[in-house]
Amino acid sequence: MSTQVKKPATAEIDRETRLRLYQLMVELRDFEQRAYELFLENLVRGTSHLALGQEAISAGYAVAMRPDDYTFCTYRGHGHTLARGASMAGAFAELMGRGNGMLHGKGGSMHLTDVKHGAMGSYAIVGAHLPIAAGAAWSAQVRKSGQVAVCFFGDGTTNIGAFHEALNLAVVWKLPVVFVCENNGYMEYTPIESVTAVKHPAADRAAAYGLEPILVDGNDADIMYETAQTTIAKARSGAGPSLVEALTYRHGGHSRADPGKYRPDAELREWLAKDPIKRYRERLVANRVPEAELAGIETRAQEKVDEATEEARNGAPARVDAIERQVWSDGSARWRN
Amino acid sequence: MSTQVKKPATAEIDRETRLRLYQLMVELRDFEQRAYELFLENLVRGTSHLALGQEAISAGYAVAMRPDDYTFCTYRGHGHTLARGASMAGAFAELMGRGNGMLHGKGGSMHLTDVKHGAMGSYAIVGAHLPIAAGAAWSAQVRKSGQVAVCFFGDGTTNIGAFHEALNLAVVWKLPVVFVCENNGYMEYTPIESVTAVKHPAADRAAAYGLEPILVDGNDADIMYETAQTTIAKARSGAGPSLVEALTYRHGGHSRADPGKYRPDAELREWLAKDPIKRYRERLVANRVPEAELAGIETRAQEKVDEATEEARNGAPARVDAIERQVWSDGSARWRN
Amino acid sequence: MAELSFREAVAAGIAQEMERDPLVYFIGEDVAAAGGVFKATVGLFERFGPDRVRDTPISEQAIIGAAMGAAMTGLRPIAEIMFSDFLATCWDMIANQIAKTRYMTDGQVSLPLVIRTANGGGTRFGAQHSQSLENWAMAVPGLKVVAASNPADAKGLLAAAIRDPDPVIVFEQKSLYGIKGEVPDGEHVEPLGVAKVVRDGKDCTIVALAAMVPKAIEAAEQLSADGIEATIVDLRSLVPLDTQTILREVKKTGRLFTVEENPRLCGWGAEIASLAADEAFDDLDGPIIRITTPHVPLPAADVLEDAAMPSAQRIVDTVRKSM
Amino acid sequence: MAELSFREAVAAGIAQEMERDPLVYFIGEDVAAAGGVFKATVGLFERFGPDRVRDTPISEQAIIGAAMGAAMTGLRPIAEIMFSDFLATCWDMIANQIAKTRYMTDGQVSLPLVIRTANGGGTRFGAQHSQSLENWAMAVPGLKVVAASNPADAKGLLAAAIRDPDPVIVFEQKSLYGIKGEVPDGEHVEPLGVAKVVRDGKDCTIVALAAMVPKAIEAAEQLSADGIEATIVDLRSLVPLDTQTILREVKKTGRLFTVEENPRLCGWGAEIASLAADEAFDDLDGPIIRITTPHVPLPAADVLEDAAMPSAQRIVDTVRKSM
Ligand SMILES: Cc1ncc(C[n+]2csc(CCOP(=O)(O)OP(=O)(O)O)c2C)c(N)n1
Ligand SMILES: Cc1ncc(C[n+]2csc(CCOP(=O)(O)OP(=O)(O)O)c2C)c(N)n1
Ligand SMILES: [Mg+2]
Ligand SMILES: [Mg+2]
Repeated sequence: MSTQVKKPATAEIDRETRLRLYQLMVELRDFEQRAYELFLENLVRGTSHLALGQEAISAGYAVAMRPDDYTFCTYRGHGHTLARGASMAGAFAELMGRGNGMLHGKGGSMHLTDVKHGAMGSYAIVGAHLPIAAGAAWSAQVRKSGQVAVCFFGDGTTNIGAFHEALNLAVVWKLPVVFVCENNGYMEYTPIESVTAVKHPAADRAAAYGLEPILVDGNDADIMYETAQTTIAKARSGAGPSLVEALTYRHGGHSRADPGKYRPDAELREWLAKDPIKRYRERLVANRVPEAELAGIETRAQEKVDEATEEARNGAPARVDAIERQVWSDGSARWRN
Repeated sequence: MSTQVKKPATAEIDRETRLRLYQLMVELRDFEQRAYELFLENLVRGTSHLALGQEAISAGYAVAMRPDDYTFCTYRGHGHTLARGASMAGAFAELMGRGNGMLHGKGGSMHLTDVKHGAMGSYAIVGAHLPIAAGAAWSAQVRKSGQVAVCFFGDGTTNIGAFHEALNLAVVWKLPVVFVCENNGYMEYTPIESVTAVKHPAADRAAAYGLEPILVDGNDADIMYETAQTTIAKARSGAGPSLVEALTYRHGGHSRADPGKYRPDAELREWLAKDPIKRYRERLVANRVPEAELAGIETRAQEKVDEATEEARNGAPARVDAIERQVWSDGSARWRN
Repeated sequence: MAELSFREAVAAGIAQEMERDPLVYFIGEDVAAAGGVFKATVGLFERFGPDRVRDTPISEQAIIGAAMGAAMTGLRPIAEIMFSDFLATCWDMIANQIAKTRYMTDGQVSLPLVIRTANGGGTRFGAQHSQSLENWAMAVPGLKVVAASNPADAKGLLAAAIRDPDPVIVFEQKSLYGIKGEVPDGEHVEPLGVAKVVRDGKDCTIVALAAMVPKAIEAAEQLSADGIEATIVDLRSLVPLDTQTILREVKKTGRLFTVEENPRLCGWGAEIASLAADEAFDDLDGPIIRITTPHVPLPAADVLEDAAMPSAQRIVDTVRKSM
Repeated sequence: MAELSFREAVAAGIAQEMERDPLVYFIGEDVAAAGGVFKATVGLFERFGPDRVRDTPISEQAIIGAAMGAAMTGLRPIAEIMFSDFLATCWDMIANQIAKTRYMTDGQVSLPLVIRTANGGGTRFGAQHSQSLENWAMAVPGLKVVAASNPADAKGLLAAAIRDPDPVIVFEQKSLYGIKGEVPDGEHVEPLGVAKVVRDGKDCTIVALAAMVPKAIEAAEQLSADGIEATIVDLRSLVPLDTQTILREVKKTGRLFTVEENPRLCGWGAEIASLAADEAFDDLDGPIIRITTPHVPLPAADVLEDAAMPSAQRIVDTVRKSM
């Protein structure tokens, strides 16, 4: 297999969009850093999976999406959910098991969802959300709404059956869905290449669904933005799904419990050097964006995260009566009369 | 996609092997015909799925296999099971729900199994047996037994998740297993191309597992035998799995209840003309095998089927006490003390 | 009233709702031009066209996942899983995704969808095509579970399931597809969660579901000849469960029997028995007895299958012996 | 006797059997060099090497299918499914293939395999990573089902499961992995299908499993202060089920309570209740009461999760109120 990493001829991306991309990446980064600090403070309940280092993908897509498009993501979904406009305070509070959490404490870090912003859920069982995203796209198709579903998942997810079923169905039904594989090189603690029959777990399988292989640098916000634009436009035009493989790396371990020691030092160093935010900042500066403007973005992001943290911290614990609520649409949990 | 049907340079296949292939195909054909007649006589309990027209595949592989190799097949598995040497009477009796059935009436037509002949079971839920066959191959690998597992399944099966998981695992672990897709053009009543993203449901996906596409004429016994030889030899040598797509056609409907009316007349005619047994007979005659020798094979096959039918008919109904037997290895069905 | 077979009633129920609500869509394997392998959806494709009645690949996870994604974004999908046994191939989608998402998002997501599936034994299909799996679904919080015993309910409960704002699994007993019965003309909807007393007797209460209801009725006629009068409750819905009707009838007669097609352990009857042993304890006059398939996979041969599943005779013998 | 944590006892059980029998192989996700995400298999890779301790892709169907194929051809595989919730992704393999194949082939195929899986709540993982699913397995004929409440049993029951000639699902309660206890030195094997009376009391019988056993014991101490003496039965095995011990203890005390971590409907306690309501009916002095998680998916936040799962306090309150 010799699928090549695509370097799309970087079309002109306007200044405003670029600053928006930068701002979003910085916000997501700061959010995740803060989440980590809160964990160290012992304020985060349950597990959490940070996407530090993977921000270019969530930002690139979110900026290219229409407000009514759908995002489906995984337990590693803080960034994807926030990028659609969900409340940071709601996310922090959910991590902390508070009543003012986005899900009132009922979901936790792995299930952040904000339907009114098109964030259709974070799914914690590998592969499940690919068919579900296809279903949302089917709905958009028959409702002729012009909406597109974008579905993010990891490299490890390409080896589960649901991946295969979803890709095939999406192509056969020509659904407006974009599947984005965030290849960060690892499942939990196991390198993806040790358990995968091909080198590029998504791109090398595109042809199995009659799709063109799309392998891109997932740490380059411009490339991600352009890839998002073309794949979303294709879906919106009725030309069917795409499967994108974005190469990236998580700076930390798989989850809060994992120091990530299984990763070779050199590899980690190499990828830290390719940090999408650092690179993008340098590019912006090289493109004559004034330092002060970037610093302003950075300060505002910190402030936003600080405020959100404060709001979350002030929340009361989740309300115990929520336990027997919202199993059913009538708000109840009644299984008997 | 433009995977081409392979025409392997037909190496010399010796006369004896060819007669064995012919004999086996005729026996399987006669068995299935008889099964159909017994159904019309209202003697077959439950459903049954005949493989009339697909005999070259089962015969080609069975003749190439070592006696201790493993066969895994589907509900359309009479032929594959018998080809390994299982008792015809046992098979007929199982279809008839008799106590002298191969499974004493407990499995029925869809589950024919004869472990002592390497027929490791007929599986009736689409896709399930692909991972199981991989498991048998894993066992052979670590036991260093030199055995190979051959797993037969239909075109429709390529769209289910278990297919994907099994193929990937088999390649990653380099297992001695051969996956053989019998592409007969249909799921139950639905044409495979209407629900599949690629033209050749197995061959066009081989590359997704780092495998070479192998697309062959499944109605040519010589080609199937040669394909079996190469793929089994590859597996046995430690070079890992193969994925074969054999093009074929079932002469009848999906199951006993199905007259197969959804198939265009012309298509049916075309494939009946490509009947593997008719073609092979002509080739043998052209290769100077005397008519009388072939007629002798045909007569003996009929006699074998007649005798087996008689034996099956004479069986008593399944024994009711078998119901509470063989849930567990101690022979019992006890869940309590 | 028209006389319809159970399978015709199923098609009629779907047609009624597709006619009424343009957001109802129907997908499954071989369901469109072929009309379903049990011929329970004949005519829908012709009537509603290839957009609303669609064939799928053999991809149960994709079928159910697609239904879920569609339901959360505005459609009211019906997905067919050909045999209930195949629910196992998409159980994650059903038990972990569909059942839990509304709850985990504290009500942000609604999932008005229906999964229809052919269930149960008696057709000599063997252990992988004959299970009665209502208890699998009942055990999962977040799923409603329905099973009809006659054509009128087949239509009415299915229609209600399609209108219901929550996910409902509708089990259709294969052994009932051919039976005929009167189905009310015009729009017909039966509420979910209401059991029906189909026979009134003072001596014992027999609770049954789907194909076990006609068997219980047959048994009750025989018992009546012996002077034992049985009340029969047709559960119709396992979730929501009509505990009021069950408890009322058990208290009246003082005796409870369940007739379950499923193998014994953790069958729905266990739940009913535990309910009665708690909330009707003081009114019980004798042991609660469950009549089930033994705890074995279902064998294929006709004589074996018939002997394994609860029969009218077994019900009669069991009740008689213990009264 | 050595003091081991539950997770160490699991690793010790696997090591003991891999040492004894070269046909025992172990596969799963992140189980080899990483030692498992719950660190319950630390050291096995180093000791037995990459052939016998193998990482798999995230392919639960392939993992379980591979275990089945290997078991039917001479190995004794152990497969890990990381969280029991993921059993749903390979439920067809377990419930339809593994459970039924011996029966359908009338004994031609033997399946000596073990599926180990981390089960249950209390770790704030949310509804898709916290279920107690023993009842899913109990409901399927052909599966043996085991769950330990302490390190000694974790080792002994696992060892027995590995030696058992039939498929066994071993549920390991996540909330117990950290607890410590004495484990007998040397070879340690506990028979399957034998419940244990861990406390003897004359007033009522509390039947519990896995993490609910320590909670029941804690409750019993409190009840004792009030003058209520409870017998506690640690089930240990759901299939085979030690009905003799259960019925004997229920008959002695006349009262039965179950403590189940699972949501209510069709939990294993329903089966126990129906058993007692049938076979111990004449000895019952009061209603059978089940203490379970309410019939909801498990919420994530600590306060919610703690309030949803049965606690010692809830057991005390329930028993006290009804005695
Ligand atoms: C079906 C299933 N199997 C296993 C797991 C446990 N698990 C959670 S995340 C993970 C690794 C996923 O890797 P990848 O898809 O590459 O995503 P990443 O975490 O790297 O973003 C695993 C094995 C799961 N959640 N679901
Ligand atoms: C998981 C699952 N879904 C659906 C079915 C019902 N079914 C039985 S055979 C069949 C068609 C299979 O087609 P193919 O794989 O091409 O095999 P063929 O019957 O043509 O040999 C279907 C849909 C099943 N048995 N299992
Ligand atoms: Mg990854
Ligand atoms: Mg086919």
